Amino acid sequence: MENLLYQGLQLTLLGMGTVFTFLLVLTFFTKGMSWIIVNLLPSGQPASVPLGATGDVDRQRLTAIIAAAVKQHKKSRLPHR
Amino acid sequence: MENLLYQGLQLTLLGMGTVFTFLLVLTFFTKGMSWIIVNLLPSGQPASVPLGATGDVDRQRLTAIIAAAVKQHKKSRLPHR
Amino acid sequence: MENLLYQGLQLTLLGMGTVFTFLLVLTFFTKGMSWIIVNLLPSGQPASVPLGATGDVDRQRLTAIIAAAVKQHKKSRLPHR
Amino acid sequence: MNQVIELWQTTGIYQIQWPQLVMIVIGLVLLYLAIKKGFEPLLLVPIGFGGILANIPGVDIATGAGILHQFYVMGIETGIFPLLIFMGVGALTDFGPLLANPKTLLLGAAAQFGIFATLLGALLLTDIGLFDFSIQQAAAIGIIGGADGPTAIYVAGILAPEILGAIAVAAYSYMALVPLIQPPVMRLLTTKEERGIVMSQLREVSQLEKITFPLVLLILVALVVPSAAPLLGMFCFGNVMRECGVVNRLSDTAQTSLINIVTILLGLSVGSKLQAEEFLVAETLGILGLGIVAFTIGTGCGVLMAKLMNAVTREPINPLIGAAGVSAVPMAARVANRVGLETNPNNFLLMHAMGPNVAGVVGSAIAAGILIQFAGG
Amino acid sequence: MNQVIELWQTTGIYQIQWPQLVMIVIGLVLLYLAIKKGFEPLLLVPIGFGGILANIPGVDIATGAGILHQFYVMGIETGIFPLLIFMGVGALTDFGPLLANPKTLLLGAAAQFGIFATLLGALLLTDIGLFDFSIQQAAAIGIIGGADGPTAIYVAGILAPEILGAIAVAAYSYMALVPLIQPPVMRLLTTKEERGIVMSQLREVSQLEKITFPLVLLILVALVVPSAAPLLGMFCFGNVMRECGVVNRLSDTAQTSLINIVTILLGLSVGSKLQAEEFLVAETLGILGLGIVAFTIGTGCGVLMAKLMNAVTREPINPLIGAAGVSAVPMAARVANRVGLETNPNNFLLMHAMGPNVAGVVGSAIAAGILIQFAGG
Amino acid sequence: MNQVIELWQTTGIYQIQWPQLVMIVIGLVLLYLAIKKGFEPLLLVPIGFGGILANIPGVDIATGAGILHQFYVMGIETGIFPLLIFMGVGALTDFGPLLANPKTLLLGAAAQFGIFATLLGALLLTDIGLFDFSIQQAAAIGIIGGADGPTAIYVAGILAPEILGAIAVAAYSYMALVPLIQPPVMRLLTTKEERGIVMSQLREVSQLEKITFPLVLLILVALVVPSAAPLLGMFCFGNVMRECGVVNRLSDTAQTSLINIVTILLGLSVGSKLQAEEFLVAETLGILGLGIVAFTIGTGCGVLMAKLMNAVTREPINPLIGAAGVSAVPMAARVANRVGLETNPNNFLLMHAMGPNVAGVVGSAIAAGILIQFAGG
Ligand code: NA
Ligand code: NA
Ligand code: NA
Repeated sequence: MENLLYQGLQLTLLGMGTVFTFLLVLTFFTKGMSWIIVNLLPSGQPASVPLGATGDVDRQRLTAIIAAAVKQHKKSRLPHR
Repeated sequence: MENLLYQGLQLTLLGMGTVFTFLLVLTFFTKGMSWIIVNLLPSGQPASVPLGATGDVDRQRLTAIIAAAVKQHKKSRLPHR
Repeated sequence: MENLLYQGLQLTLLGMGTVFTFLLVLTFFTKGMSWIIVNLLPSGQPASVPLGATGDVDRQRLTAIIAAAVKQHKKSRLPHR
Repeated sequence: MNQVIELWQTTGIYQIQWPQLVMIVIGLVLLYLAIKKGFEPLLLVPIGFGGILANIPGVDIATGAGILHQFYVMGIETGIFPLLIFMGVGALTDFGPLLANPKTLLLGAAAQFGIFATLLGALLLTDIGLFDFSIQQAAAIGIIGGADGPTAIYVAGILAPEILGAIAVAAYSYMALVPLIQPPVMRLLTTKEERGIVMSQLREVSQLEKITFPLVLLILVALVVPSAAPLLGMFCFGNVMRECGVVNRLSDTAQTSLINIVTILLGLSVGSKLQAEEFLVAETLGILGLGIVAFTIGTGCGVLMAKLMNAVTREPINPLIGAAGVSAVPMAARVANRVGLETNPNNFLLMHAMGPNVAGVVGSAIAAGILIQFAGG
Repeated sequence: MNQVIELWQTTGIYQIQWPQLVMIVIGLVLLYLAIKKGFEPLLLVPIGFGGILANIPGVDIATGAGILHQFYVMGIETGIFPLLIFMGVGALTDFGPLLANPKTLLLGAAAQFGIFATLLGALLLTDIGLFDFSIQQAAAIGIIGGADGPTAIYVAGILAPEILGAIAVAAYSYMALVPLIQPPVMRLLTTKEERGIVMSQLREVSQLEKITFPLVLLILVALVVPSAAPLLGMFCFGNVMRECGVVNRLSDTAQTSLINIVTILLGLSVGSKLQAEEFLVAETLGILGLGIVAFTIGTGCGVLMAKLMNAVTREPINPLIGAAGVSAVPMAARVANRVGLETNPNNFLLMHAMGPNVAGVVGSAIAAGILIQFAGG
Repeated sequence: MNQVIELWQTTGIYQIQWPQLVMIVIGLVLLYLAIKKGFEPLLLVPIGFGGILANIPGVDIATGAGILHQFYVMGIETGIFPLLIFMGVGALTDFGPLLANPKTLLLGAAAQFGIFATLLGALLLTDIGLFDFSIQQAAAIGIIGGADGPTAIYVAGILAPEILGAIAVAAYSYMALVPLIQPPVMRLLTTKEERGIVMSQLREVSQLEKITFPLVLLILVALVVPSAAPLLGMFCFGNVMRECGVVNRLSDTAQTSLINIVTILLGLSVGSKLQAEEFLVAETLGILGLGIVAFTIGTGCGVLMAKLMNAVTREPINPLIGAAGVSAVPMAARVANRVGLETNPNNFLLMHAMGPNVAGVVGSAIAAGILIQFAGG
């Protein structure tokens, strides 16, 4: 039984060690990735006029409402028996 | 063969007996359940202003149309090949 | 190896022969089918007032938008965890 | 040259046999009925199409490693497809009208006599030597009278898979034919006065009752007829999802994409049982004949039960709604409504008929449990 | 007469045993908590209902060829259901807040100590002879502290399927109870000043970062903890589909019909493990007790880690968001936000808490990989 | 300490081998092409991602009990995934343009010569000792020229699963590259006058014709090439559901959630075949090389066939639409339209090109049937 507890402690050390190491490394890689994207790649900068995108979505919505309507109609049939 | 018909009659008696007993018992339990809910529990009474609920649905509809539109747009892509 | 190439040639002949024969026969059957439907069956003629159909779809759309909205609302719940 | 002969021998023209051609025509007829006549198209289009595929010679589709056979093995032999459909049907079912008038449950009980009368009929035909149905087959044929597709397929898949094709085709066809089969029986057994009976308006039912009812039903099934628990358990699960109001995204999926996907696969699987060697046998005619007997007797018993209840209880019941007890949801309820309107154009029976209609689903699932338990051995 | 006795012997009333009745009541209680109290209804409705079905006597539902057992075999034993859910969760996850403040990843690391403390607790209880948990069982119990349903089910399905039911019930129940469990711990470990810390607004994150991040995460997992790759691989796949913008119809399906279908089947499968003989054992009480310890310790460690980081780094972190590191997405982040508002009604921490919240998902998946690798033998 | 070494030995960094790293990079490149360049993203995102997962060392993902391997076994080995996709494609296909001008079916026939020329090429490369393709492998490579994903995967899964990964990657990549591959061939084989041919407007096609056509096609397949019946049967089934108008909820599901779910699973399954040991072999280069030959020859034959038909029949055909006969729906039709507009900005060929485009799907399914039948032994 002593053995089992000892195994558990080992597992805890390994586990927490790995979790911390992994997420620490991930933190650095994430920061590096963001730095590269934001500073070196032009496409990395967030859109300066997000309103444009919204407008685009609005147009899509209109198209989609019609499509959704047709689709929905197709569904409103007899129940499956 | 006589035996088979006899088996069938037994099955019919058992079956119809069970079906009737079950649904009769269910009738009583259902009545009891409804009586308890309607008379003893406050939440058991049907909403007195169902219009309110409808209004709520209406508001949901507006939100949903937009969502449905965006969703639908996502679908209207290339066919799968 | 000679054998393999020979097999390949046979396969090509069989394959292209079948593909052509099949699609040629299908062409004739399709023409026949269309001729029968258009000339012999009254229901075979395309709707003379396709606008009517569109109008019908429009009405469906209205019904469907509401349905889509309700449906969409149902979806916008908590994430699955 | 050899190769050309070999090619010729692989064609369907060379390999096809008359029975297969006949079955392909039957498949086309089913498609015609489904598409042009509106016969339960959601099932008969996949079944009919699957039936055609199952009779193409020289290729494994409904046999061996063929896709329809794989669907059959994974979904019908295991019972998964009909049970998932039943869950979806539960999610589509509103028990409100039943809860507003619980005694209509008894109409759903009476109409199940169609099941057992047909079972007896099948055994009688065996007794007189016309057919040779086993007790399992007779039970599976009887369940056609349950007028409920997934129940029939579930029971036939367990008791008599060899005649599942004929049973499913009979069940769905007669469900589609309910507007033709039922009215004569209904008119025969009722007077004009009875058909004109106006029923008192149904009370409104609270959400709490609707959530609690499937749980009460489930517990009763567990305590009384456990063998019906797979069917009614999935049904009640679907209904709880529908009514509880907190898992709408699950309920919605159970009612749409999930039931649609399973319907496609189930229909094709059933179609795989329309192979000529299994379907083009005398027994199929017997099954089709017995099936219509089942619907007729079920309808009659439902109507007579309503008349009996009128003799005993105070609040009047229009006996037409008894016919809806066979299930065939929602067709039979609509038929009751229509026949009622013939007599009194202001007497709308639809909601009243929905009670016995869904009660019929419960009733035939109970009967299915008994049959599986006692005829299954 | 014989037949009537036989019929009586097939009823549930005759066959049911006390433990099964107790489990049916527990199933009803779970449904009550899910429906009335809003306890993770998307999972607890199917689990509770499945638990009732699993305890109906005399019929195969959660055993043998029963449908729930089939679902279990096809989806949990294979790991397919939790992994598909994880894919859907990936498609539902926005890494934006995490990318805007990557150091919150460390909060998601600290909170995983709840997992290992609980593992140690389970082994200690075994050591003192109160229970008899194997190392696999202890690991599976610990993962409750990951506060992530699919991860817990995936790990328990591999390491200790015999206690999967209790683990899943504990995990989802405590996730639902996060608003009750966490705040006292959070208040105990922080001063009023700390709880009032205002964090600087998060920068906007570009789409390219959002597409690249799951790939970076995947590559790191592949290089460092391959045993976590099934879980995090499916998670990152879902997230790439979400963010890449060119497969929206797939991402949409992964987020709706697919995850809904799998949730129904997963819930029923988990319910099949609530059979009385497996669930009504002393170990279940131990598991439930240890589970709440796991949540408490995880919450505390997240908060303490935030305080430690405040001591070391410049930009201030409100320690409340450390509690969100346990995962329980999005409940724990909302709790952090609410407790923050108690102190400063203008201090909205929700978006700041979403970072550690999703980091907690990653952290517990890594821990799961380690446990499967080293406790799995 | 031992444990730390053991931990180190479980890392990917320790276990990974160069070929796996290369394959991970190839997976990333596929993702880049899919996301940034729009290369058939619906398939190449899952395939590329699956390819990365398949090359993570030290964990079962694409092998043993790994989830991708399970998907492969349940969906590709059985043929279920490509056939369900084909059903969905059938439900998405409008045969209207083909029915308005049935002789364009022959263009879809001619373009299939790409398949057989490539098959011969593969055998020639074997003959000269450069590669060692079996007749089954050569046939599977040839089917890349069918320019149809599910057909290629279905055939490769049956005839040569060991090269399925390369074949699928080639098929989808070249389908994405159609706008680059086809125009030079089209321009080379046509004069400016030919490219400017204006075609007469297509007549309107009735619904009855659209319902009847897939049934006529199915019956012909059953009678002539039964070995193509699984593919074309599912295709026609989807199309009947689409056109019949009475099962719209099934057709809708087949076109959306069902095809999306299967696409995700199919893509990951195909990705599981991108394991380094199977993919990083010289044969893959041969397959990629032969694939582009297949597309080129198919395009050329389609164009030449159109010119031949112009010489024989009265109503003029713009030879550019012959190139659409390779399939690659709808990309190849769009390419024909665009090249036509270069010559005459008012000559819209899109609808005219849709006829041969869908005919190409039928043609390559017929060719697939023949290959499975005669190269399968
Ligand atoms: Na019934
Ligand atoms: Na966690
Ligand atoms: Na093609």
